[in-house]
Amino acid sequence: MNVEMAIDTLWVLLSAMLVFFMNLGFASVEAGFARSKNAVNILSKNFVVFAVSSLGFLLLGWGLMFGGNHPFVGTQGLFILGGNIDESIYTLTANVPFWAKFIFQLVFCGTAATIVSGAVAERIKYLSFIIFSFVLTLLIYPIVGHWIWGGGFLASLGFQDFAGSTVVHSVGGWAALAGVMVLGPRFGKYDHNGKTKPMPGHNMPMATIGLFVLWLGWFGFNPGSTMSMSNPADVSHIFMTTNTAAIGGILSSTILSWTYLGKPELGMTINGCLAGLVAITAGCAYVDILSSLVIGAIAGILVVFAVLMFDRLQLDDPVGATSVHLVNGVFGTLCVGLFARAGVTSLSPASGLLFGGGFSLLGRELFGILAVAAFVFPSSLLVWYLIKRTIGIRVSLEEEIAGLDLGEHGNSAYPEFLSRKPAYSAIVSDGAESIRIREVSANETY
Amino acid sequence: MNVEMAIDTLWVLLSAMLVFFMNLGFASVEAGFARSKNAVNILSKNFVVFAVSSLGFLLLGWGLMFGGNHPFVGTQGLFILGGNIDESIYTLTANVPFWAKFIFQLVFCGTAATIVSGAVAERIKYLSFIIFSFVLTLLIYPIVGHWIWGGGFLASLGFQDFAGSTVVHSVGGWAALAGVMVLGPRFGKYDHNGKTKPMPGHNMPMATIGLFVLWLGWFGFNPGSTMSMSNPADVSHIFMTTNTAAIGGILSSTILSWTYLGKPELGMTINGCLAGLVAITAGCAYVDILSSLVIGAIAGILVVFAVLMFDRLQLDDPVGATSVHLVNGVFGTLCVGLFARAGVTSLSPASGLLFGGGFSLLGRELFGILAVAAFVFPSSLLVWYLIKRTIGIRVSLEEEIAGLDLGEHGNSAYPEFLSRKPAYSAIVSDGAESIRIREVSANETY
Amino acid sequence: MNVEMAIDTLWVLLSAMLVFFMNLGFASVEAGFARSKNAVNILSKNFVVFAVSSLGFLLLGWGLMFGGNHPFVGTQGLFILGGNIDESIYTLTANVPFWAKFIFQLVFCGTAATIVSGAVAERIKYLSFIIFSFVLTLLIYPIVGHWIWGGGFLASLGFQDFAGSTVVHSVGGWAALAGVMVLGPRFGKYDHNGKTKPMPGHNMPMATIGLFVLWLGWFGFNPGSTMSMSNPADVSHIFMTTNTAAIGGILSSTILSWTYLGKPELGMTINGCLAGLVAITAGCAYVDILSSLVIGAIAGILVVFAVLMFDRLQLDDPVGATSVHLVNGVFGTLCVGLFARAGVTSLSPASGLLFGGGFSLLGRELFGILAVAAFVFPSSLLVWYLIKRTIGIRVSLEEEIAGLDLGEHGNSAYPEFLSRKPAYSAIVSDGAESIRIREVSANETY
Amino acid sequence: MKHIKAVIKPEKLEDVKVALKNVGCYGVMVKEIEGHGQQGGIVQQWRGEKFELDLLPKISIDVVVKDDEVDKIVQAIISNAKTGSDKGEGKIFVYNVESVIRIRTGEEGESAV
Amino acid sequence: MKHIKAVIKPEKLEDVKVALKNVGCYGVMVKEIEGHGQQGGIVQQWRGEKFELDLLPKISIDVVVKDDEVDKIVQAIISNAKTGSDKGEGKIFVYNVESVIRIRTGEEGESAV
Amino acid sequence: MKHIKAVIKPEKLEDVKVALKNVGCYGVMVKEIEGHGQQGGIVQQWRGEKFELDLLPKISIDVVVKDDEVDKIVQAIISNAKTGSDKGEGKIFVYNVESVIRIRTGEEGESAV
Ligand SMILES: Nc1ncnc2c1ncn2[C@@H]1O[C@H](COP(=O)(O)OP(=O)(O)O)[C@@H](O)[C@H]1O
Ligand SMILES: Nc1ncnc2c1ncn2[C@@H]1O[C@H](COP(=O)(O)OP(=O)(O)O)[C@@H](O)[C@H]1O
Ligand SMILES: Nc1ncnc2c1ncn2[C@@H]1O[C@H](COP(=O)(O)OP(=O)(O)O)[C@@H](O)[C@H]1O
Repeated sequence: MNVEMAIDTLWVLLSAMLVFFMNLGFASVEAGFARSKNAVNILSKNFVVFAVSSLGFLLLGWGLMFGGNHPFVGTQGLFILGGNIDESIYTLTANVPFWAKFIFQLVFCGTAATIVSGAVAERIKYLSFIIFSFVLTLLIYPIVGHWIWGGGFLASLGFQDFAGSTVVHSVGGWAALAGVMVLGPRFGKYDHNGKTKPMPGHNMPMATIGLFVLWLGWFGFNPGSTMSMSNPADVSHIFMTTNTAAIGGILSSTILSWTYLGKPELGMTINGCLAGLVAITAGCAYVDILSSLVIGAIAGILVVFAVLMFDRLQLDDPVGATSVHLVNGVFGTLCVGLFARAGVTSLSPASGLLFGGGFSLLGRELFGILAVAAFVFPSSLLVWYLIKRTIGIRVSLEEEIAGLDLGEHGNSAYPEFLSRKPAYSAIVSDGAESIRIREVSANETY
Repeated sequence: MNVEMAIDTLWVLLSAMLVFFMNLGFASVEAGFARSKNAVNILSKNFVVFAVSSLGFLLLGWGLMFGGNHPFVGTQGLFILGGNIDESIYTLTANVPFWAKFIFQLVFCGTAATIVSGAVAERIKYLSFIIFSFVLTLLIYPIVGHWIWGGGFLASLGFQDFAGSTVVHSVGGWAALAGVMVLGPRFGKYDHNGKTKPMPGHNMPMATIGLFVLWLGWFGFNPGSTMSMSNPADVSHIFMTTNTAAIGGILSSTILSWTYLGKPELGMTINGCLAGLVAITAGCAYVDILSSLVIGAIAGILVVFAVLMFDRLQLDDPVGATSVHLVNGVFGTLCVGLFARAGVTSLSPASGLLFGGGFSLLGRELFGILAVAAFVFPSSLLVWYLIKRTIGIRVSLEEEIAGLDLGEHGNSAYPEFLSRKPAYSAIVSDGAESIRIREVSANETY
Repeated sequence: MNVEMAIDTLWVLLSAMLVFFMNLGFASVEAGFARSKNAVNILSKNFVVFAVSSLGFLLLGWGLMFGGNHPFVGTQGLFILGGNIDESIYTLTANVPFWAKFIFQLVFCGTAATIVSGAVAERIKYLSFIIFSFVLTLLIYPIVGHWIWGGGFLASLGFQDFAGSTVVHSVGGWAALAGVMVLGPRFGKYDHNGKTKPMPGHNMPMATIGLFVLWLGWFGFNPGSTMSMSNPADVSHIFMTTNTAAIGGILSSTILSWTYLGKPELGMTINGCLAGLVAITAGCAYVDILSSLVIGAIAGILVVFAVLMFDRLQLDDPVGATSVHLVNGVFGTLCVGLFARAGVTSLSPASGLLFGGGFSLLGRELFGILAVAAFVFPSSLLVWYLIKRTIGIRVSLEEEIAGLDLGEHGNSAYPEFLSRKPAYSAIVSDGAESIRIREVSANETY
Repeated sequence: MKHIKAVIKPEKLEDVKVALKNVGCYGVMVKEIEGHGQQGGIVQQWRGEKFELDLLPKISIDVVVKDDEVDKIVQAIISNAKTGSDKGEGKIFVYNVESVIRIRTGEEGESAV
Repeated sequence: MKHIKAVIKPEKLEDVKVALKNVGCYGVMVKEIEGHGQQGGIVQQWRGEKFELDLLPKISIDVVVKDDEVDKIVQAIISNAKTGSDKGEGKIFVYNVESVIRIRTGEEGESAV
Repeated sequence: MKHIKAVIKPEKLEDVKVALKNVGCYGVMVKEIEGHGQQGGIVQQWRGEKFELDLLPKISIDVVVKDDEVDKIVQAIISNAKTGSDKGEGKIFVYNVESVIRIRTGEEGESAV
């Protein structure tokens, strides 16, 4: 028995399972934060998206990401399905069998795609979402991944993103933001005075279950990104920074929600926890425990204001995915440049601004953030736009009002429960216009 | 430290936990697919069945399955509870401590019993189900298990079922089918023209949560069946075929449901995913990745037609357990004879028809399938029939209409939610007969 | 690679994740057993409590628990956040990196705090609960932990509690009982004839999901408490006793509920399973499999009577936390003195009364139980009382009637579902008094 | 015009609905209510404590019809709402309606029914 | 015969139900409604946005009784539905009923009440 | 006094509620009902089997008003409940109310409305 490989494989597969399990977490959080009439649709999206991502990553994504060390994109061994695999050409060099590496990378790719799902919820066509996810995981995500984790130009520059604040979360976040902009807000979300109409999530217990599963999954996401147990102290340290940032996010968002918004809202504290987790993802192996608490706490504050800001900008993101993943993905990556401390684990080569490393690392992080934004946001916009112009992107207003579950799936999430539709009252409370009139404007969004 | 044993034990226990966790998955899928008035009952069944299985397997099941290599049944060291255990007589020879082996086998046994639960849901007496489960795990499952995994005659013949498409899924499936036949359909499910009345599941989010948990559990079920990490590449390969078959099932069932049934129904795609997983279970260590995609995709199609077929035959299986586990358990076992490729992992000794192995393996697989069917189906029928003739098998019609939660448990799953009972309207819509009249016919089923 | 450390770390971190995941289990069971109007509050509590515990344990708790071997409290290396850590002074000596040890201990600490949450549900102020949890995990839990696991006087005496029936469960249980007494019962729970008004849990499926997660988590809790895989047979044995006690609890509580209470209530069998798990926690490494079945079965009976007894004493514990954790924490610890068998694992040094060890071990266990009770119960009473006298402990009667979700969080768990409020009818059915009159009495509790 | 309110067992809703259609009565309003009359309640238990829900689920089905259709419709309901049990079969109440207006057209009176 | 509809606070349902039984009125229909009268709404929040549910949960409890029982029953309701707060105590409405039919027996009129 | 019951589409509730307030009508009772009139049902499917929910969700909004306010209020409802579709816009029914009692004060008649 190759003992070291056995241990590393066990660890990588366990971590892959945990990250896979985050699909359940995202599905539950997103469905819980949406309205019941769209629950089946959201669940279906989160469910099919992993299938589609797996296919995309298997067909081409892996090759683009790890196929040789061209600065911008993988060019070797692109197609792995069916053929013989020459492991030596790939740039991912963990001490585990090929398919273990593949699966581990696959679940990360799937996560990026899942992030989009929540932001575009409650009005996107099922098919359009599937197509976008396929393109994202077949092309966009792998290219960025290549830059940073596959030996591309950002890796060469020394850009550091340990477990994917940028690679996974902000890629998903930029793609989501582009989708939100092309789609326009849900019908009735903002009245003509720009006032936001609250559309509370229909099932907070389900959202909370999802949160705990995500939190658990992050213990695979971050510590697992070592892809090895050869240095147990590193893994343990990363586990600890991950958890500490999460609690930082919970505590600060709870306090802020309590003092600034009046009450400690559950939805806000859930987002606070996720924000902390996203923010520590880049730096989990580079910062010390106290820093992770600080990073998490700031993230928990950022997310609250980000949610309010996106609503003010009338960028309607039903579950707060952009606030959590985009804003804190960017913030977390910057934190590497601020809080990194060389030597805090064996994986941490450089120090950030606050620990005597000067502006060098911070500059590189900033450059990476901008490079990724400059690629992912416009290319996502383009894909969304092409989808809109061809098969269409948004369900009809009738369908949106009746719910996507009926329209897209012919199903009802809870056919036996009597429900009021609080959304209805929000829809038309701003005066005398009829639905027909607004239907036009809904079609005109963007 | 015996490092190899430590690693293998860690892997076996982790896998056992994952398979154990499938109890939650089954409970959620089944309860979600049933009506709310029977939710407590289904949850209770899925909950108690693992207790009963554990007891049955501990009392006698283990011994019958692994106690020596008699061709038909284990005959040595039958009772393990309380006594001293002589490990040397058992035919399960993994490099892990006795109780780790036992637990791992136990959770598989429990899975077989859980499969039955969904098929007989919404009308079976709680006590009758408990008794059947006890017999199944005490006698029926271990005997078949012995034939295939315990050194019995099918093992000697070279029948191959790596992780249990036959041993677990089709055994559960045959037992379920027998139960469905002895029980008869739920009241009101088919009208006198033979038309099926839809009885939609009451909680699709819960069913989806269950699906993700089952999918996760399968990463213990299949890769874990190596019972060792000594060959990490094998384990990783199995992990990959498992996941790929699942996504094949999702994609094909989604497309079929969309094109053939009109919409991509969530319930159908959930069953498609499970079908892919069941179908790959036998061959996960024997086929390559592309084959696993094909197997999964066919399974996703089979399950859709199977669901429709069973309804046409008026075999009322509320959650589609027979379509998923029986049909695809059989199909998956056949696939070993078709798609196996010698050497694809170190565990794969022979090739199937499509990879140049000729009909030999296929013939053996077919023989095994028939042998198992010829034993499990009639013996289950007999047990169900005996239960029916003694303590009775079906709740009263009044209780069925009011729901088993009230009748069997005195509980209500959601006492605060107002619900319509869509079942009620289906019940009596076929004309003028009164409930009393139909009560007679309900007693006459089978 | 230090292989042994790598394996042990993997095992410890996996176990820590499983115990962490019990937060989801507790949240689901507790919220499911409560009324829908308080679901957000219970979820929030279970969610924030882990954050608060993490902070408390990080600030001071770890140091008090493991900082040197003073008999009563840790005195060295108290503050670990931010500073350099000198591992040599701590008394926890597992072969894993410092932060792995810390995390593993932290999740146990969090569990103790979570236990309290359920017992005080549906009437406690959010802030008051947070403060209590902070004190519990900063001071009370670590001190007891030091006595038993940190090299304190009970450890020296030979008191044995392998995985925490006393350290975790009865500490949480005593703290909960004190809280229940200071808080008084929920409004309307007992009428003036002392009759109990049933207040059924609003979501049994959620409670059952929680149960399965807790059961899974226990496979980290107990086997993981070896903190090492160096002896795989020990770990497997513990896994097996844990599972066997759980099924013993399910079976006996089901039978008892069926025969004694009329029907096999799901709520009772859930508590029966948890009772078996709590009871085996102390002795899981010391007793044989048959004994674990017996211990679990007795626990399943005890918990049923304990629930009835606490209601008779008008100690209102909405989820039965005291019956499960306190009663069976104590019982399970006593069982070590009764059922322990030296040598059953390599960790079991002494035999109990029933296995020829005489009264010595039993006496020590009893002493430990009393010592812990004598410290935790009064100190918790004091903390609760101080909270009551300063910021207050109980929400207003209006808020309690309308639900804590609205009052504490401004949220509603299921804003779209129409619900009846069965609680309302129970509240005022005992005659002619108006709510105002009772409001006074509610303020006068305790 | 008259308003006929029938309180029936939930399981007879479908039959009554069909019967109403057959006698030419297309507009209906259906509500889930809880009622008690002569029928006993449902016993449940929670942690060993038994309790009775004395209010049973019923369906209230309301139709507004022209004066001369009342008898026909009441008969149709009666003959389709019976389950054969001896309690809780329900009741029918008839009220006078002063006017009916169709929102879409604004038309009033019998033609709006 | 008269139809008495009382709109009350949910927490008084049990009291009113008992009181109705005490004055010999066995048949009731209970519905959950949402209403607003003079009482203010409930403030909630979602992601920092506050909103008011101006419709509050109320219980509508309906009984059909003989003409000479109306006063007694109205009194029973009034004295049991008060909570002592100054708003939202509810109202009672009385309607005329033209006929009542018991489905089980077909009998009509006061004896069917 | 009159009881006006309007059966409307759920999405118009808010408009109608506001309109009622504007014409000075503060007390309302709102119920979720299911109805069918001329509007078709919703098709769903379950495991390939299509089925129609012929009962559609509607809102019943009830107000009790003084006799001379009826017209004004009916007009307010009509002009605010229209969605512009050609079916299922709903109806308004008007009943006579014999008496109204305010529970809090016990006052009866028009002043209690
Ligand atoms: N006098 C009444 N006033 C209001 N509702 C009534 C009255 N009588 C019966 N009901 C309603 O009708 C339902 C059936 O009445 P019930 O007396 O059980 O029928 P039966 O007379 O056929 O036994 C009850 O549940 C109740 O909701
Ligand atoms: N004129 C009315 N028409 C219809 N419903 C009314 C009317 N007045 C009151 N209600 C109903 O009665 C409930 C209680 O009325 P409210 O005015 O709050 O009581 P009070 O007059 O005692 O303050 C309201 O929520 C509403 O549903
Ligand atoms: N005659 C009637 N009796 C009872 N309810 C009716 C009647 N006519 C209509 N309704 C109710 O009003 C709702 C709308 O009626 P509908 O006929 O669809 O409106 P429209 O005439 O504008 O098309 C229906 O869903 C039903 O609940």
